[in-house]
Amino acid sequence: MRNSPFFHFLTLEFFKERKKHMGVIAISLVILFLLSSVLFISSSIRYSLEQTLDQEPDFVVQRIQGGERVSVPTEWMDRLLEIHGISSVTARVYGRYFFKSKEKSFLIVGVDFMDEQSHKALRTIMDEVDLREFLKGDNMLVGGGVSHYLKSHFYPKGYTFLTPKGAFKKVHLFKVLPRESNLIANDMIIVPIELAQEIFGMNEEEVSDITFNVPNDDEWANVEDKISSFHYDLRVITKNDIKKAYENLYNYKGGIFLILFLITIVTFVLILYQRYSMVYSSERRHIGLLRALGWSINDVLKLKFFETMMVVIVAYILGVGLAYLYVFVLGAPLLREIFLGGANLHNVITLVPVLNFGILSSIFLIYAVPFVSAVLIPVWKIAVTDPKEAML
Amino acid sequence: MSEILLSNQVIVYLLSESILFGLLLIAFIITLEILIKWDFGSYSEQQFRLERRAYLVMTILLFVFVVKFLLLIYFVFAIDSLSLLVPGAMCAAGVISANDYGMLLLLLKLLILFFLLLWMAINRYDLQAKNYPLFRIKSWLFVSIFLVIAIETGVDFAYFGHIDTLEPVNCCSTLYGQLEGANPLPFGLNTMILLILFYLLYVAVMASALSSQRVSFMVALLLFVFIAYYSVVYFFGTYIYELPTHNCPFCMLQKEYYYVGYLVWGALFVGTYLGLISSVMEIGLKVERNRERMVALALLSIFVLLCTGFVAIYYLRNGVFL
Amino acid sequence: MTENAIITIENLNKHFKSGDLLSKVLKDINLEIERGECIVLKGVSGSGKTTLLSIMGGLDRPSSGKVLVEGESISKLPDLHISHFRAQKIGMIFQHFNLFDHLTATENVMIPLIPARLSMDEVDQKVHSSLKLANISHKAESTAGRLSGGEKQRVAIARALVSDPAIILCDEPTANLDRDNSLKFIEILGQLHEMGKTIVVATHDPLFDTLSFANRVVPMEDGSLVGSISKGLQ
Amino acid sequence: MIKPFYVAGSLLLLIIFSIGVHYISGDRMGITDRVNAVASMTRMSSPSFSVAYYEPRVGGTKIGGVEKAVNIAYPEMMPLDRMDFVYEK
Repeated sequence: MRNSPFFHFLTLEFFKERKKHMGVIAISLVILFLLSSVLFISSSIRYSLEQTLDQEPDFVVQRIQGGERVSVPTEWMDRLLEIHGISSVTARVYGRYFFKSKEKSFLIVGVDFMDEQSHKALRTIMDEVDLREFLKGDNMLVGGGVSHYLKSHFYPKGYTFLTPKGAFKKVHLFKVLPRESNLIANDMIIVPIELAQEIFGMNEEEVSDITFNVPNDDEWANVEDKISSFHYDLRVITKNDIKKAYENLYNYKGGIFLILFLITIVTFVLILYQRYSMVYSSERRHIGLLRALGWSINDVLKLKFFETMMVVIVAYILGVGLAYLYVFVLGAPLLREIFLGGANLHNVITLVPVLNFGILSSIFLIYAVPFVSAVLIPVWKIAVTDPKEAML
Repeated sequence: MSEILLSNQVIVYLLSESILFGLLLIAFIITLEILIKWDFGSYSEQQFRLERRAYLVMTILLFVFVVKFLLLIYFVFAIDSLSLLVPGAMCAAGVISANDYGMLLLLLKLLILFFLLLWMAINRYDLQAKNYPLFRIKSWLFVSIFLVIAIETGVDFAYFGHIDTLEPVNCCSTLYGQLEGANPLPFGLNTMILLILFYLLYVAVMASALSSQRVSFMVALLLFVFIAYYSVVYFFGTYIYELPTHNCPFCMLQKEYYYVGYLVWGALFVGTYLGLISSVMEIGLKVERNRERMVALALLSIFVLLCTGFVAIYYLRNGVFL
Repeated sequence: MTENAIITIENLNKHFKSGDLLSKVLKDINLEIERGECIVLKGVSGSGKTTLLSIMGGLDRPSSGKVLVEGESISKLPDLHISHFRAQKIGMIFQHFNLFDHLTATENVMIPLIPARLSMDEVDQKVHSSLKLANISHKAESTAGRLSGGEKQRVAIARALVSDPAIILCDEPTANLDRDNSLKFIEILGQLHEMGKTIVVATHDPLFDTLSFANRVVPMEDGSLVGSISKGLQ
Repeated sequence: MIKPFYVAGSLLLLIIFSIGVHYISGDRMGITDRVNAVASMTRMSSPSFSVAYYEPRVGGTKIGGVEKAVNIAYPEMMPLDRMDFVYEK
């Protein structure tokens, strides 16, 4: 390449005529930046959520009445334990606690801190937490959003919950969960399982639902069948359902955006077509001269093709690079609100950098294919310029 | 709107395919005009205009070829990532078989790439001659390519529009696995004979190419692709996966196997394409195409070495065959 | 057709259609140019000199008739071949110099060599010797737009010579030059003639009437050749 | 190729390079581990998107009809017109 007169001329021309390309690069940059930012954010969130799937139980058993989830009696757990191939049957207690006037809600989750797994996890989340101290009184761990909300509503030390039975339950704010876990813990309140039952007005024989694992993948369908016939008001949810829900979530916001984005792309294509037709018609004499000096149509096509590719690649690298900086270094201010929403507790999440072939190639294709297609006909038109133009 | 059509990769893919189709439509109209009005001996302005427009057809086809090639890789990749949405699918095999259009689409894609490559080979030769001797052949070839691509674009939409995200599909172990007693190999071959055929045909391809036996080269090549496909799925693949029961042409495209499938299938198909094109050009048009043939032989050799290498490495590491 | 002919033109016609109006620019031209000849096409502007020159150089196509260069018809070649022909056989010198003003002299001269896929060293060497031949090496790295008219013309000559063509076609080469520079240009043209190049000059400049080394002066009028004044080969 | 072009090219390479460095050296695991630990402790990974209680937690799972406030991870229950839901098999 270094030793090729063609590339010498190409870069020379490109550089001397750089003003002509700046406009196109600028428009491309805006489009690429927007597109990449949105895709980066959505795929980063999806990545983080998919990572958590490994921690999720394989199966969840819930009880349905009138289309609503209701409490499950703990005796179901014993019946589940009788089935072969099922392990780590655990009860969960969780639910939303509403501030009716403000339409805000917390997710209260009861955790059995005696459990080995929970114990270990707690130490990963926070280095210094004295579990004995925590379990001594009515204490809670809260997510960043909850802590912020409580503080701004003058509850810096704790909160008094109103149980369905009409009693008040005062719970002391023990510690705030780290900011990095905001993606799932922002509106979460973690309390010991008995306390959660109390807040939700459940008795000790009731839990929200039951989870269990089936280590052998081949048994999944089998187990699902068996449990479904257990009880008529029972619903079984598998990990795959959750996986699919995440996939949809990602596709939903990203996909709707992409479809809206198509309109932008069409406009972009029209602008490009116009602009290149104009730029090239001013180059007619120029190209006619090249043709008169012995350049064939193929040579001019090659020149223009490389010129276009250079614009495409320069804009692509700059656009994606800028989006990377904006999303993963600066944390995507403003734009991330589209994904997080603003109706409930305000959330500030830390995005994990995610780059992969899927995103990068999607961005490239959706940008470069319309781009080059728009330029193709103007390029051809200029390439077949008659050499006699040079004589005029 | 179905969840499938909201998937980013599907949107990007369908958009690209539609744009290409639009460009091809322009090229198609020009080609029809050329076929009707072309008169090379004429000095009329119209003839010169047609000669210039033929360059537009060439430009469009070149672009379409490059993008279609990239899109094939992207398509396989997109299908692979859809396997999360389609219940039961573990890899692209399940998603491809989610409805009747999938396999047809994949075959059409491979066919279209071959014919586009052939078109470009003919075009190159045609442009270098002094009187466009092959313009009718290449124009008719393009007309047929266009019709196939029109079908392909239709099948694209039909395929992605009809993937059911509730109905479970089969995964690759059911699609390609040996069911009890049933032999998936063609002509009732067993693995041993399949392997012998595989290496024999490879030798036949090399020998006929090097001794310039054009017809037998083509025949050997076609047989080789056919046998190679089954050999990879039912024998060499198991060494890539290191699992004797894992028969699947798609799983090797995944990250777990370092995307080696793209190399394996790429070398096989591109090698075959080039080999076939060189022999079609030589038999049909009496043009020497040594360079293409040599590249084809190199790619096929890489393919065979790669396949054999997986077996050899497995044997060296574990001391046994699967 | 004599054996030594490098360009043979037979019954050449060229007309342009604008709307329903058919304007005949060249009418039934027959001309034979021998290898090493220097010919001056003389005529007022609009007499068809430039069009004839373009057709000889493969820049334009005739409406009917034959143009043979070294025995081969160029009037109906596909683009790849006619471009190759222009690059290899023809050196063009234009009325307005037609340089790329933003490039340097060296870069301008390089342009005809680019399609030939030579290495950079070969190109450098050819450009260098061509600039030297046109006596403009001292301005090799100057931007073309900053050169004077005479210097521009010499860069244009260097560019025409760089691929060592057999035929040099000049279209009104002195129209934009003062008398001094015109004479210098003619001097270089004389050198080229001595080198054995076939030269065709289309001009209405009276300076060329007394050109010592011109073999023939061919007057043109309204698209036709009207006789020719032959001076005989020297 | 000309010199300014090398400069521009190396600038672009620098951008790619610094993205690569940031990508590799970033604290990916720290963030993921913490999120995972919360999921592991609570045995649920409900993304806390800031949605109102009447909004669906997962987009597009149900179109038309009233959306219920359910946990994001758990899709709407199956339609009531399916009899196999009412009767035990």
